[in-house]
Amino acid sequence: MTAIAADLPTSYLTEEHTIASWLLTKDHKRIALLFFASITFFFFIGGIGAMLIRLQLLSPYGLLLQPDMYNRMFTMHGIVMVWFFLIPSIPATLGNFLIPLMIGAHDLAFPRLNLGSWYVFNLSGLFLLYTLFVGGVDTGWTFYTPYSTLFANGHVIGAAVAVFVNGFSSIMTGLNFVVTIHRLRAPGMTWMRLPLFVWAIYAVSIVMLLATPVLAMTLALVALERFMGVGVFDPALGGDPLLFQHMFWFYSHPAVYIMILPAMGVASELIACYARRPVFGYRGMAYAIMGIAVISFFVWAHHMFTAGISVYAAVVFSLMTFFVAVPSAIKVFNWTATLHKGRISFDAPMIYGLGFVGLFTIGGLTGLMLATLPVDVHVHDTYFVIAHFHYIMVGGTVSAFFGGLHFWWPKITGRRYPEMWARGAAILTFLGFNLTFFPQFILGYLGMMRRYYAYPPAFQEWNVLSSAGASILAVAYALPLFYLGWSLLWGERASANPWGATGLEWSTSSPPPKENFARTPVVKAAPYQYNPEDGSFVSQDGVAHA
Amino acid sequence: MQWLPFWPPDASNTAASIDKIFIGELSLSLVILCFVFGMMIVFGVRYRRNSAADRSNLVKKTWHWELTWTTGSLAVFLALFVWGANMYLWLYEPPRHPDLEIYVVAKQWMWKAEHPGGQREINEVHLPVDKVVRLLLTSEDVIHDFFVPAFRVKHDVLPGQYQTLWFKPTETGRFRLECAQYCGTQHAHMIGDIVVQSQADYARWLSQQGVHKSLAQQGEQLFRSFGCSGCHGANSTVHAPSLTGLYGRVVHLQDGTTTTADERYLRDCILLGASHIQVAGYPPIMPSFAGQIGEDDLMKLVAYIQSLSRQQQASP
Amino acid sequence: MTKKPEPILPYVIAWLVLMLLLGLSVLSAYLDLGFFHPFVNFGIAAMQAAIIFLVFMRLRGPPSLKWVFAGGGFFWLMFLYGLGVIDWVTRSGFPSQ
Amino acid sequence: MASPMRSLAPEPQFATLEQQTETAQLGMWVFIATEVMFFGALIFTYYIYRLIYWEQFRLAAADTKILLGAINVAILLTSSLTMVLAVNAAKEGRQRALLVLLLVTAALGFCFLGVKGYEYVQDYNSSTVPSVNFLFKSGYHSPAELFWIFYFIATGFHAVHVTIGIGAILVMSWHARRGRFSPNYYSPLEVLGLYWSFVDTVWVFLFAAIYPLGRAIT
Repeated sequence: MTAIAADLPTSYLTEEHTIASWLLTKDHKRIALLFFASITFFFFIGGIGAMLIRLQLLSPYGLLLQPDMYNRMFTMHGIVMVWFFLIPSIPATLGNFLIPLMIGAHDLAFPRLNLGSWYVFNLSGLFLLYTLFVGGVDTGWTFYTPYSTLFANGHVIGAAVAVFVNGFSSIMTGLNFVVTIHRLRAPGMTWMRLPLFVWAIYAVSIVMLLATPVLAMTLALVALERFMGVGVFDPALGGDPLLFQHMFWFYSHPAVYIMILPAMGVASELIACYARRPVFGYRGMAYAIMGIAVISFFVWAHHMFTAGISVYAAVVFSLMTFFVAVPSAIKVFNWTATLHKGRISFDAPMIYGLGFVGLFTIGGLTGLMLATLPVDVHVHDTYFVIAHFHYIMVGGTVSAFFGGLHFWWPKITGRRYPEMWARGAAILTFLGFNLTFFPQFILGYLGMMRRYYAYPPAFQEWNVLSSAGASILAVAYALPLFYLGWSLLWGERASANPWGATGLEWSTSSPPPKENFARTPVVKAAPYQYNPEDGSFVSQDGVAHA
Repeated sequence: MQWLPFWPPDASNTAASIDKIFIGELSLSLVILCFVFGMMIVFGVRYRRNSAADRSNLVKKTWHWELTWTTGSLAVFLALFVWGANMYLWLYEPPRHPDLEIYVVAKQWMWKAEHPGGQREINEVHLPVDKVVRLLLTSEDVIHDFFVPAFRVKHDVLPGQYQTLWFKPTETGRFRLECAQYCGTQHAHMIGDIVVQSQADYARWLSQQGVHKSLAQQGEQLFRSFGCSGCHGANSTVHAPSLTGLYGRVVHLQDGTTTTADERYLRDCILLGASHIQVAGYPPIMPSFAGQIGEDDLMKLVAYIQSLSRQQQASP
Repeated sequence: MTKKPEPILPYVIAWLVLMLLLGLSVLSAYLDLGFFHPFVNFGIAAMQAAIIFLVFMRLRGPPSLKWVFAGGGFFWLMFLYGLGVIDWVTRSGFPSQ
Repeated sequence: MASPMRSLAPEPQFATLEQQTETAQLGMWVFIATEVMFFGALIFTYYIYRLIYWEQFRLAAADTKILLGAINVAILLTSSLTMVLAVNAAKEGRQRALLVLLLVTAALGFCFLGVKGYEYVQDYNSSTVPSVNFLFKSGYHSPAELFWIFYFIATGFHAVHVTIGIGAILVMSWHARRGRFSPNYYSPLEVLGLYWSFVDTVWVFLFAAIYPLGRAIT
């Protein structure tokens, strides 16, 4: 990257060229790129797992992988994708890069901690890779006891340690964001002037801080039980396996919102910018984000409706789940309303953004079905659930991640990407995704179970369709690697504000200088002051643009 | 819905109810989906960048719109919740007096079922049509899940605990039984068949199994061989509660609380003994049988104690 | 530059009160309080924690935002404890005590 | 937390040194909130099991060494006092008092670990260490072992926190000896003091959970 950027004006990329200047950097922008490299690596590791799963399921008889191997494969896919890609995806890369820029700060509050977070993340990654090398783990990413503690034949302790250490990285990043957003906002940047992306990252950080320690303790208990042979979840001692599930989901349900909330933030930025219109109901959107973050903690046992919990507890958690759907519904309707009387252009990030809204809506509506107790009794642990959460996490989060990456690409690298290729990839993503996962809803209702390496032959047509979609999706996800890589070398130089967006990050040069802003900006305007009538806008530092 | 190429068979009273609520939600989702996608397309075309559409008088006050769709979705969600919760309580609350009780023990990777008459089968459960069936489920090792897609019911099967599940098959035929909770290497092969037969066929099948002792009789044998009858028997001099009529009754415990003597209670009493469950008015001398009785035998003992109550009901 | 020394006395008093509460806690071990035992034990612990937070950790004073985080963890635990326990107290008999 | 060791100028992202100091403190408070959740999750397992195995937990807890536990509470409470006095000494520029108080705090921390170790030996001698030499005494049933598992995991995690704290205090003592701190700059000490007192608070709660569950007067 250093050679590429050599002829650019002085920026964070060209400030220093040594390897040490990258590996020991305290600059949040460089750390964001380091994180980006790490999670890209893990995205493709997890992606290989997904491809093997889909190849295996082409045939009902499980011809490709032995059952034990298949179990290790979906476990690896789950662990890698959840903890090593989705959770850090938007916060640690785009969030790291953009939060100080968006609030007009020179850096995060604790730059050393930020760098430490990256090292801890990689350390946990090494633990995970070690676990995979010595044979992997076959518990599923949920580590359910007593299977994981007493019966599994994989390397449960290695995987648990990897996820435990990974939690520290989450906590360090979250702590940094919370303190930064509280203490380092530029003069005039009141809470109600924060871009929605900042709101989303703030909410996510709070969730990370409050939920991750519970997971850390839960997995520590699992690892200790496996190591010692006795433990607090052991049914032989009167331990309750459901206690593990309660504690696990107390983290892992909010973790779903750790994955989706930043995506909502990104989508809000994209839609407002390309519709050239203020976000419909900014306040409502901000409150909805916080509302989702809070209520997400009260719904965890909806993963356990058939697990043997008390029916009354199940009813309470079902009610809570319907409550958390309300702010999500508000967001969908507000995004749609933002398009009304806009001045809409369909650049690649906008296609990703609208794709996000569409896929999130489908994911959300099927989420309502899962919140309905008797329907969940039927489709729980079937492909219906698989399809539902892939619509949220892959259709939602990954689409928004790619959208955000394209949107801020000129800011990050100082180069434009090839627009036509990007639009092609965005459309391909949407189509491939639906082809992959929509058949799985049908399979699920028919009764195809998750984590089966072989299945009744009657389900084969739908599975073949799904695998075909997965290959399209793989192409759509690999394409950006090439054309974005191309743009690094030959892409057109980007101006400071190529999209005409209002955020503070666009008021500094592309790519930004090391200290972000020549002088600390003063915020004079609310975000998203676009005027669709003539396409003019007022950026947050108060400058009017024609 | 059988005419649809992607609809599972529905073969129980529970299936029809769950299909109803699912179809309701499916239709609602379609309406919302058409609305959202429709709006996105209409706005996208009408307000594309180069169109000359009027963009003046932008909605400034948004709160009443937001209030509309907030209360709207809240009302719809609450209605769905009430509908669902109501059905769930019916679905997961087994009837007190089922027509038939089947005892199921799951282990890696098979289903073992025992009929009240003592008939045993593996990975197959024969049932009569149009009878209310109640299952008593437990596991010998990890968590499994008893799932019959055609009946739309599933329930996790936990080690060290009893779970119950009920349904009434309404169609004869063979239906898939699956393990729905990931349980290890051969999880995908922990499958079996539910064979629903006409009541005459079922009776014939039962009689062909060559079983001479019912489950309760086998339990009675164990009751003696484990020495339970020494204290709980009719002629015992030890002050231990009589078990006749115990099942289903309310029990008063030493600490002042009460509990219902269901299968779980019986199981805990046998396994944990008096140190854990102390019945009011009796000395704490019941020993613990933890680690001495397998899940199969426990089920037989439970079946025996249940039968003591049924005899009493039959001859009041 | 030396600031006016801060008096030691309030800290020592706080320490004495903490010790007194510790004594109470040990004493409570030998009483039969039945159902209220955990309430007494954790009540004393909560008082001790409050004193440590307020005096030794100077919860009063800037930045006032630290109140939110100091209490936030405990507040959030209530949701885990409160919602979590619903399951066990209403479950039909695990174990049937 | 990230705070400058040498210069008295704030780091570039802060406007003033005061803002930096307060931010560092806030960071520690946020971290404490996560620690509350960490130990809170562990105590959640205890809370549920105590609820359903009330009598077994009381029986098992009666075999813990309450005297040693109480001595340890007293040691940690005292160390909290010396720690806060050390911070005050730094604030007032009394370098020698600062060093002495820091070392006393570290010494008390070592005392705590010593007593804890002695208690572990006693527990071993009375055969209550799960998976090593656990014996079911009269009245004990399987849930009693759950109590002892909780006991060792909770005290173990706490001891790790104490050890980290002692290490940090020793590092700070070294800096104090070299005169790093002044009335203008003592933020790392203040942050460390928060951590140390919090570890102390954790022990107060663990004491309440483990020792005084009701025991007969012997």
